[in-house]
Amino acid sequence: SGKNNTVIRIGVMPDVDSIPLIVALNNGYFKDAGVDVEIHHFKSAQERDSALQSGNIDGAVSDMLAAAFAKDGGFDVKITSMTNGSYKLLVNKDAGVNSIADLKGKNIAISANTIIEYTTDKILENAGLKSTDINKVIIPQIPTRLEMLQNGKVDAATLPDPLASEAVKNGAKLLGSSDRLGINPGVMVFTSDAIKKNSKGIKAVYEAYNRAVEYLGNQPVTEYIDLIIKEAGFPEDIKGSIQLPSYTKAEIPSKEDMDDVIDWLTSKQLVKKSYSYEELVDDEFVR
Amino acid sequence: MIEIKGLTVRYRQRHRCFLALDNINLTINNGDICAVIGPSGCGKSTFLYVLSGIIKEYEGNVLIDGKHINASEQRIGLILQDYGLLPWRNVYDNVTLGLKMKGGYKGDTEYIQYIVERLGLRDLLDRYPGQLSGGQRQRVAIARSFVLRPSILLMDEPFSALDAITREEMQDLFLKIWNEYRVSTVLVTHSIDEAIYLGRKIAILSPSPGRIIKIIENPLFGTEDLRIKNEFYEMEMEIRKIIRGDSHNES
Amino acid sequence: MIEIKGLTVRYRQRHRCFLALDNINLTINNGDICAVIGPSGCGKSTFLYVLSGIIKEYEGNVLIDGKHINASEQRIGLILQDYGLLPWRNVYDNVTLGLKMKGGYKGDTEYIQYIVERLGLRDLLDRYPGQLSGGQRQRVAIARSFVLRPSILLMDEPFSALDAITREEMQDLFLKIWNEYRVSTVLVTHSIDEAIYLGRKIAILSPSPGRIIKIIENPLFGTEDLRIKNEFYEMEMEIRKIIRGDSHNES
Amino acid sequence: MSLKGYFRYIYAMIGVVAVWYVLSIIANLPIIPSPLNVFVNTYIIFKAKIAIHVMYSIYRIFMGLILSIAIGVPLGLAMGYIPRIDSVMSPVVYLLYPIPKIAFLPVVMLIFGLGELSKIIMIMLIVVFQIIVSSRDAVKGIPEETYYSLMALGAGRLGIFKEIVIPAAMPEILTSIRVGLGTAVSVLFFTETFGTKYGIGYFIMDSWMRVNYLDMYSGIMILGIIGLCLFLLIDIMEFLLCPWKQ
Amino acid sequence: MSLKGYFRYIYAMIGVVAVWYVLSIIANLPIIPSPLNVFVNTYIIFKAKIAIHVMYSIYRIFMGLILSIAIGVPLGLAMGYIPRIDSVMSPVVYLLYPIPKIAFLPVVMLIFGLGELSKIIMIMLIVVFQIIVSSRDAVKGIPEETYYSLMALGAGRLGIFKEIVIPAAMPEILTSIRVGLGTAVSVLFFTETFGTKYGIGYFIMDSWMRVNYLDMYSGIMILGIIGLCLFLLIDIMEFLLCPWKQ
Ligand SMILES: Nc1ncnc2c1ncn2[C@@H]1O[C@H](COP(=O)(O)OP(=O)(O)OP(=O)(O)O)[C@@H](O)[C@H]1O
Ligand SMILES: Nc1ncnc2c1ncn2[C@@H]1O[C@H](COP(=O)(O)OP(=O)(O)OP(=O)(O)O)[C@@H](O)[C@H]1O
Ligand SMILES: [Mg+2]
Ligand SMILES: [Mg+2]
Repeated sequence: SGKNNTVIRIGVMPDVDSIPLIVALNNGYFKDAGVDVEIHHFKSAQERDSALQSGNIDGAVSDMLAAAFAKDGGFDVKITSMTNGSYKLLVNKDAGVNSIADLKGKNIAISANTIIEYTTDKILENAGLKSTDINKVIIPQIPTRLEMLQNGKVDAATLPDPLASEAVKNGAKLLGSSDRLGINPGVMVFTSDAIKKNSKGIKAVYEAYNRAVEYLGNQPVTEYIDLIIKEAGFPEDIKGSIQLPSYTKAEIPSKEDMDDVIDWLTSKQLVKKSYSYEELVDDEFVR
Repeated sequence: MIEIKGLTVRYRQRHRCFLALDNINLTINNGDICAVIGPSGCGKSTFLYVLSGIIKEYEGNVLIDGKHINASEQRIGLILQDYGLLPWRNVYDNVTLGLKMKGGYKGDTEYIQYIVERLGLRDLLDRYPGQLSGGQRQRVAIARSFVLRPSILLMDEPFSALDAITREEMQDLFLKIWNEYRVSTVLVTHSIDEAIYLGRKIAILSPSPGRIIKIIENPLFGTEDLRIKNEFYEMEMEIRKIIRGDSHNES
Repeated sequence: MIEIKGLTVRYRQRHRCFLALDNINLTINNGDICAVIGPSGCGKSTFLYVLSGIIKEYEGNVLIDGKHINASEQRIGLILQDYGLLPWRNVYDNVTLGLKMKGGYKGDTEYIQYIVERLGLRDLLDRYPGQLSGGQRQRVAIARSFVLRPSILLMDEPFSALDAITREEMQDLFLKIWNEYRVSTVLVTHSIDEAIYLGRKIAILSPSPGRIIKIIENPLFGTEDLRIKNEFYEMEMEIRKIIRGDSHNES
Repeated sequence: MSLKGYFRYIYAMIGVVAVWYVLSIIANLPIIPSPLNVFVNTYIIFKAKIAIHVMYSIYRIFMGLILSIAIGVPLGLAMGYIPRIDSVMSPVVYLLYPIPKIAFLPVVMLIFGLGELSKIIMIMLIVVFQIIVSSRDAVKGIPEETYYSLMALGAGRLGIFKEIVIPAAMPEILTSIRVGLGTAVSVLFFTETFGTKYGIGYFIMDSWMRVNYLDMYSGIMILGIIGLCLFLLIDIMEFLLCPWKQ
Repeated sequence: MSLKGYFRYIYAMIGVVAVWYVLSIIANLPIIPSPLNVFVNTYIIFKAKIAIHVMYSIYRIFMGLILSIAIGVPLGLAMGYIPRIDSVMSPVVYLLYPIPKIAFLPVVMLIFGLGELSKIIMIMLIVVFQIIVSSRDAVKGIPEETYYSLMALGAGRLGIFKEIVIPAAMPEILTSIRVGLGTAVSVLFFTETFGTKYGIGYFIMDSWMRVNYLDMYSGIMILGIIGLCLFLLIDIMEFLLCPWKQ
């Protein structure tokens, strides 16, 4: 792979999807691949997207919905690969809920019009419930959602990892998750600008990414958990309990997954038009 | 009766204290009028601040009818040198402020009417102090204290902003009211005429720090057409001499 | 020369206008002193506000040396009725404020020293106005206007807060300065004595709205020991009559 | 206000829009849409999508502000007037004011639930300190002499409060309400994002998340207009409450 | 301040901690940790984990505040003093003040990038309006008569500004700085969360995301103390800037 002098700036959030990138940076894989990568940490999706839209980062660990929204909002971004993450529907242990069917009429904390709501709907749908069967309570901030769940202010909540693991560790019950369903809406996006200017560099990023995935598969968790806690901003006490997803080498998202997300968005009238797979996905990097 | 014994007042400044009044001894009988004169800055206003309970830190004893000053128990009518009107109250409310504070003014409307009339404030009742001339403000302050029917009346140069003729009318109004109610009065003035006309007693203070140089029992009190009398002229000369310090050994 | 022709001033109130001065005509020659007397609220202060450029909305013409009032070109010394000191400046800075505004006071230090001394402010120079007595504040205001060596001096009851003796000293100081610089002066006063002693011309205003009842050329101006003279007494009686309106047909 | 005054208002608005327009042209990015598009969009969606949010927000602003005033003004005035209260409460205020209230969102939600009350409490927690500090300083600025006539009348604390402290501090209390109002409106975006789907703060945040900048700017514009109207309301209140100032 | 005054400060602190302690006992939840644990935790982590954040935050607060003062005070004073400026600028301020500045994060990032400048600009955007409004109202509150002596001296606008407007408005300018300071500190948690790993706002947010409530409360406490110190600094400034008030 050739030398690249332009930096590639990638925005990440404190979630499990970003771990391969953090490992790659820490282990020097990017350098080995001949690309200069900066990882910018954000605490909320809004900040990450603002940075992306204002051109302060070239790409981000994101999700299909955010990508579709960006496209819909007039920003030329492309999904370049899937990432491995997990969104979990959890119930408070005292809520008297043992199966998804029991959730009927209960309060579920989510964030509206996000991957969280999408996943929740999918999990419910899969168990034969409609999204109107339950009472959605909007709590955008993840730690606050966790707290409301743990203190019984809501019966259930959908959380991403690592806070989902934290909740489980503190006694919440796992009812369903995106990986159990086999859906995977987490993706990596790059702006078309960045793709145009530096496609070589992005290729190199994936080279390093795949090396990191390999490393994550080979090494015991104990080897890198401290790094993750420090760099990704994970809770200290998930050390023994966290179930990291089995990371896969970068690949493009499946068409069904993508179409399903777009269907969901259009049915809720959240996007102005229905986007095709090709409009959203650029498969040149991880073919 | 107002008894003042060894009254000493200091103002605190940044680094030091400033002695404003030094060992004042004075007794004012019930129904008496004591005029206080003295050079600018000698502590006359300070003296009234003490008597009206505004300044609470002082040395010495000040007793009103044998009791310590307590503005909420006594009915003190105070005319401040800068009038002390409330800018956010119109003339009528400023005039009746004292009555209101002392609990209602039912039955007093006629008297209020009368005082307002005599002080020429009738057309100004709904103005705010900011819309009045200096003399008009002073008259509002006078009205406020008169209307209160105070048991003690403290007046700090109450007629200083009034023209000669209005001033004489006000002096006579004051005498009329005093004759009716015999209110114990302390009148700070810088006019020797006024002190002689209105003071039954005249206390003369020294330049700062204020000490009492002399207390004169004034035989000319209330005399009409004072200024054409010879005694008046002699008295004035005497007071001037005392103030100038020519007569130190006399005091 | 100050020429005032048909000056009419109104104050805007909430719903109506208040007529404060009505058709004032007056000429004050260079180096002249015009004393203005009139009942409380007749518009004397308003008159000075116009002359000093504070009130800019009026009817009629006011010319100073043939030009319209422009406070930044003329050197106007103004003593306000409520002194107009800046609370955030100490006495020295208040005294020299005018000089500073008019561009520096180099070379004037001796004169400043002299005025400060004569007004008895020497020990107070680093105090703030809030720490002064009423009379002391007034003296600061006097000092400010004197120190400026104004070409026009406007004084609104400048000695009202001073005791009789200080007041006389100040009057004499004013005369001394006037004799030296012959500054055109308008002196608003409520003391007829003062008007006779200090006014070369005496303008008498009617009660509100202020109109000029009479302008007297005063032969007694500057006479020493005025008060023991018979002419003084006669003059005072005459002025009183005019003010009371007894002599309406005369005017 | 004269006719000329109203014209100035309009000029000012035109100025803001012009700056915005120029910015949008220079940037040529969806994050700064052209004001014209935003106006059209607002016109189209107002009735269907924005009006309901406005109602909710105004209610919350009002309640939050009234609660803040009800707590902040008396406490601030008391602190300004009674040194002993000040010296106990000032450090408390100084310590609590700078604390980011959003960090206490979970605690507030635990105590007050997920409904309206906790939103109003959040507004109050943010605004009340500004009002306390301003009211306190207003009273401290009253010159000593102002109290003299009432002291001589032996007025009690209550009388002095009513006759002097409140009217003397009134203009600055109104200032503090203005400041509080601006703040209350501008924090809607995080007091209205939980437990509700209504409120202009929610609308803005949601539009932002959906990268619908046209909607977002429409919401922002509406929020600005809400604020402007409430500010004018306070200006009128000032006119009525301080008649001696005219 | 007397010794007694200092004691009151300490009593006040003890009071706050006591309330906190009682709350923590009642709640018995990690989200309200006991103050004692927080103190111990702060002591342990301060040097290693917090000190560096404090430096960054203080720098940003200072810069943001100074920028806000540099823009807000002159503009506010000019608006208060010159009615023509007021009638043009007031509606602009009224319109822009209530807008949630976080919604402009993309624009700010676009213009100023992810670095220090955009954080400082964010603080400024939030604080400057409070300062403008307070300064303007301060000047409007100056009684007409105050200007008379300088008008008679024919002082120009600059002279009147220097001799009257600024000193007369100084106490309220200081109030507005106090209010601005409190706000500047309390918004750190969202001005410091992008493009940086330093700052006490970042530290609090980070700890929160990590569900490390002990660290979070340590950060909040430190933030409160930073605020308290800065407030005391302003109190001292007031003492020096307004000598005529004592
Ligand atoms: N702002 C105002 N609004 C309305 N009327 C006013 C205002 N200021 C003054 N006046 C009125 O104008 C008249 C003239 O006021 P001015 O202060 O000039 O009187 P003056 O002759 O100086 O009185 P004094 O001897 O009492 O100082 C008064 O009757 C007063 O009530
Ligand atoms: N706050 C203060 N701090 C320091 N000194 C003060 C303060 N207030 C007044 N003084 C001083 O105390 C002395 C007495 O003041 P006071 O006002 O009682 O004088 P006064 O006799 O009323 O004078 P005047 O006739 O000029 O009104 C004055 O010399 C004055 O300078
Ligand atoms: Mg006095
Ligand atoms: Mg006057």
